[in-house]
Amino acid sequence: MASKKKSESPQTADSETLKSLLHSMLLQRRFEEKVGEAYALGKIGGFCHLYIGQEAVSTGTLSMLREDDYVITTYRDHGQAIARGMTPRSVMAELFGRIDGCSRGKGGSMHLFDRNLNFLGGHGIVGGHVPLAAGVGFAIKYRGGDQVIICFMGESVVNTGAFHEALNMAALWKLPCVFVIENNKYGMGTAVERAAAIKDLSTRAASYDGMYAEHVDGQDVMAVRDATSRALTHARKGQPVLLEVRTYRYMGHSMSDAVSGTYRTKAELDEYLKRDPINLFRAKLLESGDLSEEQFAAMEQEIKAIVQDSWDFADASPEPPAESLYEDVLVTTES
Amino acid sequence: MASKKKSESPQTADSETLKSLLHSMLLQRRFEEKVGEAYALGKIGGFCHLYIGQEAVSTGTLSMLREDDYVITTYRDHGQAIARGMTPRSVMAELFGRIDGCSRGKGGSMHLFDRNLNFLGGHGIVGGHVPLAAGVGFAIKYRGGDQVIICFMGESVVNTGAFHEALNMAALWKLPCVFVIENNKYGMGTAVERAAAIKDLSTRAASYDGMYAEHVDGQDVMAVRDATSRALTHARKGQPVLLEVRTYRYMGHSMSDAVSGTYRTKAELDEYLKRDPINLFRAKLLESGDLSEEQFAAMEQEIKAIVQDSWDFADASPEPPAESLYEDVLVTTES
Amino acid sequence: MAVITYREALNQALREEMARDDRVFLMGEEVAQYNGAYKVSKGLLDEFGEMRVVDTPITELGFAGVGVGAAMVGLRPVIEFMTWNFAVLALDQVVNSAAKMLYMSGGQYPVPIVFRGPNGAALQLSAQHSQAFESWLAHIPGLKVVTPGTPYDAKGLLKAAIRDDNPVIVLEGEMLYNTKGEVPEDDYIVPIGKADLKREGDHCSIITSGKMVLVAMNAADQLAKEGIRVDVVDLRTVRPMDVEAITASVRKTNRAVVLEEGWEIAGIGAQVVDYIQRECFDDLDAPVVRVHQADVPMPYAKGLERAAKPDLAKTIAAVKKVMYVD
Amino acid sequence: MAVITYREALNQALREEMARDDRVFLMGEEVAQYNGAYKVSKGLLDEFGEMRVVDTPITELGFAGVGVGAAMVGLRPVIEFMTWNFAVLALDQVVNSAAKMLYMSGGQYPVPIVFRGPNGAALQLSAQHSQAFESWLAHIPGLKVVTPGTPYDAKGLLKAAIRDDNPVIVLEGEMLYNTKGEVPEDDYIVPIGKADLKREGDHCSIITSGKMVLVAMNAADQLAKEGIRVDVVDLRTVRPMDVEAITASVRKTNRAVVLEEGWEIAGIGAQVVDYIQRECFDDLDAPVVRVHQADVPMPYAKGLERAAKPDLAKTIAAVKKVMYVD
Ligand SMILES: Cc1ncc(C[n+]2csc(CCOP(=O)(O)OP(=O)(O)O)c2C)c(N)n1
Ligand SMILES: Cc1ncc(C[n+]2csc(CCOP(=O)(O)OP(=O)(O)O)c2C)c(N)n1
Ligand SMILES: [Mg+2]
Ligand SMILES: [Mg+2]
Repeated sequence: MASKKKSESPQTADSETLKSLLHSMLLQRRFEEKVGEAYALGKIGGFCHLYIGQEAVSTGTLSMLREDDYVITTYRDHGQAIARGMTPRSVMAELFGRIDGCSRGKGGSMHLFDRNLNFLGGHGIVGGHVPLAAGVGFAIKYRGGDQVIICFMGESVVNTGAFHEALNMAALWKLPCVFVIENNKYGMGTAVERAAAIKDLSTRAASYDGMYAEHVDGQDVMAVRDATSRALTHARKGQPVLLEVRTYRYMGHSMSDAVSGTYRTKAELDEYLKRDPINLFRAKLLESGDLSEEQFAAMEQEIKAIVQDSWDFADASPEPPAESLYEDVLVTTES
Repeated sequence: MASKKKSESPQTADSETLKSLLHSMLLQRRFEEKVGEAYALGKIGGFCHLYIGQEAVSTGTLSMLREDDYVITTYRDHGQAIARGMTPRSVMAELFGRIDGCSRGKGGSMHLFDRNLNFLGGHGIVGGHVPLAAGVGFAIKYRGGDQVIICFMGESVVNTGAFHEALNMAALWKLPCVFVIENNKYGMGTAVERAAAIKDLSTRAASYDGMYAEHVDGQDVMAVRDATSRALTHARKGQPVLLEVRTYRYMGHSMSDAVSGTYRTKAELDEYLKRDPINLFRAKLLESGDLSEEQFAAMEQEIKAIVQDSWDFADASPEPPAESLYEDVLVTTES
Repeated sequence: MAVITYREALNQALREEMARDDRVFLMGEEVAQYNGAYKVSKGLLDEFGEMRVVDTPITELGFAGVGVGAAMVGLRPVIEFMTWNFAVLALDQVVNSAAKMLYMSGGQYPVPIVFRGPNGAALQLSAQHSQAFESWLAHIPGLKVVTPGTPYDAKGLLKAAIRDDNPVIVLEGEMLYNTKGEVPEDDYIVPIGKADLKREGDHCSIITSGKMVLVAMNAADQLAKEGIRVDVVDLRTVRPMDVEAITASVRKTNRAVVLEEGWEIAGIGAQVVDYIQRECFDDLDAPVVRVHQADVPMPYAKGLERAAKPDLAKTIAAVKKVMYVD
Repeated sequence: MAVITYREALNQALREEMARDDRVFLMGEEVAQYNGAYKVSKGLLDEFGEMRVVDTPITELGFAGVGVGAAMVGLRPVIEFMTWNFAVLALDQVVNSAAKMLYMSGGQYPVPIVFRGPNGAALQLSAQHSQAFESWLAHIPGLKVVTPGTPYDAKGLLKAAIRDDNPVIVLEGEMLYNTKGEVPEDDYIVPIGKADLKREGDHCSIITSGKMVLVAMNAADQLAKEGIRVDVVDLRTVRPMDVEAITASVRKTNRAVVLEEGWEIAGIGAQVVDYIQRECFDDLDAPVVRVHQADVPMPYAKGLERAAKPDLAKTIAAVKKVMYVD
């Protein structure tokens, strides 16, 4: 998994690393294509938000993270879960609502969690997880650790009160938080400029003295790694970071939203498809010689098998037993 | 009342206007001194937040406002209520919890309202009234009017989510709102720099493209008028304004908070007392010849009588009748 | 009468009231360009323009407050929450501004506002997206709370809500939007505060509202086959509640089941029970039985979710329990 | 045993638990330098330093979330709300994060956090500052909710809350902080979920909790003079509720008054009534009577406020009503 390749300089990445980055992105892509199929078949229910098009963000950022760092994100969490190293099996089983899912079938698509990977969940209330991230940053500082937390959010989040309150505290208390805005241009059907009274989102950091801010091309995984590397340097020293990553989602907001037609044109989508992060990176690696066509074909094959396996695994996993309904409401506590 | 002197240029104020400004400030001061007495005697209950020291803000801003403009503020609302033209009688009676109070005895110190003056109330939840102000701005725009709303707030408010959400919408929709931060350096016992991760509060406007921002000396009533004049010009054109007015409160946070000792020193307080807005302005008018010592003495006498009258009035006003407990919960509506 | 969906009924109510009174406007996330997350506002932007059908940023607290402010100075906002789950963020404005303004101001500032949107669970949306808040909202003086269960009631209650000079909460249901029913073409309102006896029977009363009305009606059908005749009292408004309608039914049947979508503890159903025991103490032949969501956050897995929700089977079982049959 | 105030009892609980476990910290507005808006945290900053006693900006939603985040990764935050009125702004974090995290994560992320502060009315603070939210909080699965009425219970329940691995809500009372009572020097806890029979009698049960315990005890004293002996069941915890304690008392007395600070509709008292009618249907000699705040926002004027609040006279009248005397 990409997360093993932690903390290397983005510039000196070797062939192995480069291929693992491509692998990570491609795995997310193929996995989610499969998720789309499963949803259509009714194997997956509820809200399901695909990450397709944004894979360079998850992979670029999380490939720079240490194992003991933390990650928290929104309901659009499949990509980051996989980039962080969660198994396609445990994610797919969760989406199928089965007992072997990462959240035992209780969370579903929007609430992927993995304690072993410090993956603090997908969260469903827009903005709600940003204060949680500040809290994790607070805990890191409290203990005197040098970890960081990366908090992913859609660009709509920068308008919420929760965002403002959390960033103010993060700056005031110098918390090791990297707030990553995945600016995919739309919050559901609302274009960013119809919701945020600010053009350059990362300049909202100006409201919080001492915060470091950048924006970066989110279709270029190496650029994202680069920016993340700088962000981590700042954050590990206790300087919070606001990093705007400019990307695009290729699918509808969720499985029940059309891909284009209402709030964006087919032409616009096509334009952005030209900068597919996976195609771009594959082409780059082919050109640099870090990857051969055969290697890529093999990678596709391998990933195809992984994804099919995750489906088979999920399909075979039992539904949560009836008694689990009342489990996990409270911990049994000894005081 | 000062509110009659609306919309004049702050620079060309005539003697009459200048004296009325002094009158307005002095009336607030003496009124609140009397409120302090009444509180000590148990005539007033609950929370009671005095405005003493900040009178140049209320008078400076509200003297520039038109009658058809709107005002909304926090629980620290006596000063603005009087500067806007509410009678000391109706305010004192409200503080005494009597039927002739501006809110019929139901609101108390924190909730002064006067519909005839478009005085939309004192509000008790920190930050809660800022979205209301944006809503009034929205209504003005909806109707195509050229009024504005002035929204007063303590400096703590700039950290709240409500502030951020409201300012974003005000900027996005170009609402005629003037957001006035009364930066009196403390939110209860918390110094501004321990709560806001930003030195220059008005720079938070940078998060909202198109918002106009300024800061101004809040102990100088003419400077406040000046800044308000500019603010109104912008706001009437639909450009929201963030105006930081730097002031100081001379009393404790509320009647139950010591004046100094815990979170601020006596020395600091003394330093700020040297810039008492009333003393400064009186001296200025005496020097310019717009006011004579005799006139000032007469003004003091007149105000003393007004304030005593407000007490007598309040004291004589009946308690709200028992049946009013169940009134004003809902309007009887015909549909 | 035309048979239309609950969604269309709401849409008609909005359209008619906006045409009737130009102070009425609709504001919320995705209500304009996107025609509503659940398409309730379809076509309204085209018809009324962007000043009256307003897309907001994702700032529930903020735009709820914008609505209250606008209402204070004479507009009549309809604020759509994409769902009531997100409205938790806005409750300060609902509870501390909208519900208290008239009182705090000694009667000077009415707040004629509607807060509406889908409440409760849909399908497999898991814990954060499947909450029914009628009990919370009904707890608050200064609000009215309506919970239409049919297209007819949805249109009539939303129209009444918009014309009401007080803050009115309209709790709709994602699972209801596609349900159909007869709705008159003419202008009509359903009065706020009046229950509706949706089915007559003399063996047992089912007292319910909102999304659960359909469940109760199904239960009534099923039970009728076994010879059990139930009254279905659709409260329609949970604040103020039509206590007379409840007691009239229970005095007739002597038995009651209270069916609600939300959680048990301090649920609106508990209040119904209180009214019944208070007013019909001597009429009751058995303790009142409640049906409600299991006392857990909503799980995602299909089977667990089904087990968590109040449903037909649980309602039938409750009626039989209260009748001491089986 | 030492006689100390409720405020001191809470202070001791905080001090002892912070000394016992260095993962415990206190966060909120004015808790550190100012020693607490109501001085509950007096001296703690000096003793534990600014990393463990943390002043926050006025951002209830934000710092509640900070607490939940810190709890997810192993700290044990105690979040003070200056009052629960302001906590309405934070409810999204309480309800959607704290209460659901364990469930949504399939058991992986417990949230050992305490949210505490004064609840309900003090004196003449008017509508926005005088609200009792126990019913709202008790409605939510995933939370525990305690409402100590005495210094002994305050210390013991707060200590239990801090040691609990779940989110626990502690509802205190501004009007209680100065009340005094015996509190042991030794380490002890009061178990969450256990009611306390604070007074024994056989004529009627008064079931109550929190600030109303004192009212109930006074009522018991007064009624005793008239020969009426009441049980006072102090619930102490309103979620999970000690139903057995309620039913044991009502089975003995056959009559019950339910006394709560908050509003009537879907109040916690309605739930108590439901438990009673469900479990003690055949034991009841009269309908249960409830005493609660008038169904209005709290007015400022002294006389109106007094009329709005549940009090001694109303409680005594309720007991007499349920006993059919006078
Ligand atoms: C507080 C809140 N309001 C509304 C919603 C409904 N909702 C879910 S996602 C979404 C759009 C979010 O857009 P963005 O933050 O840009 O993230 P993206 O979906 O583009 O990844 C909305 C409105 C919600 N989940 N929470
Ligand atoms: C949401 C909320 N949190 C806490 C409080 C308690 N409180 C009342 S005033 C205040 C300080 C506000 O300071 P500031 O905004 O600077 O205004 P000032 O009192 O200085 O005028 C606090 C914490 C409140 N009323 N509302
Ligand atoms: Mg987006
Ligand atoms: Mg201040």
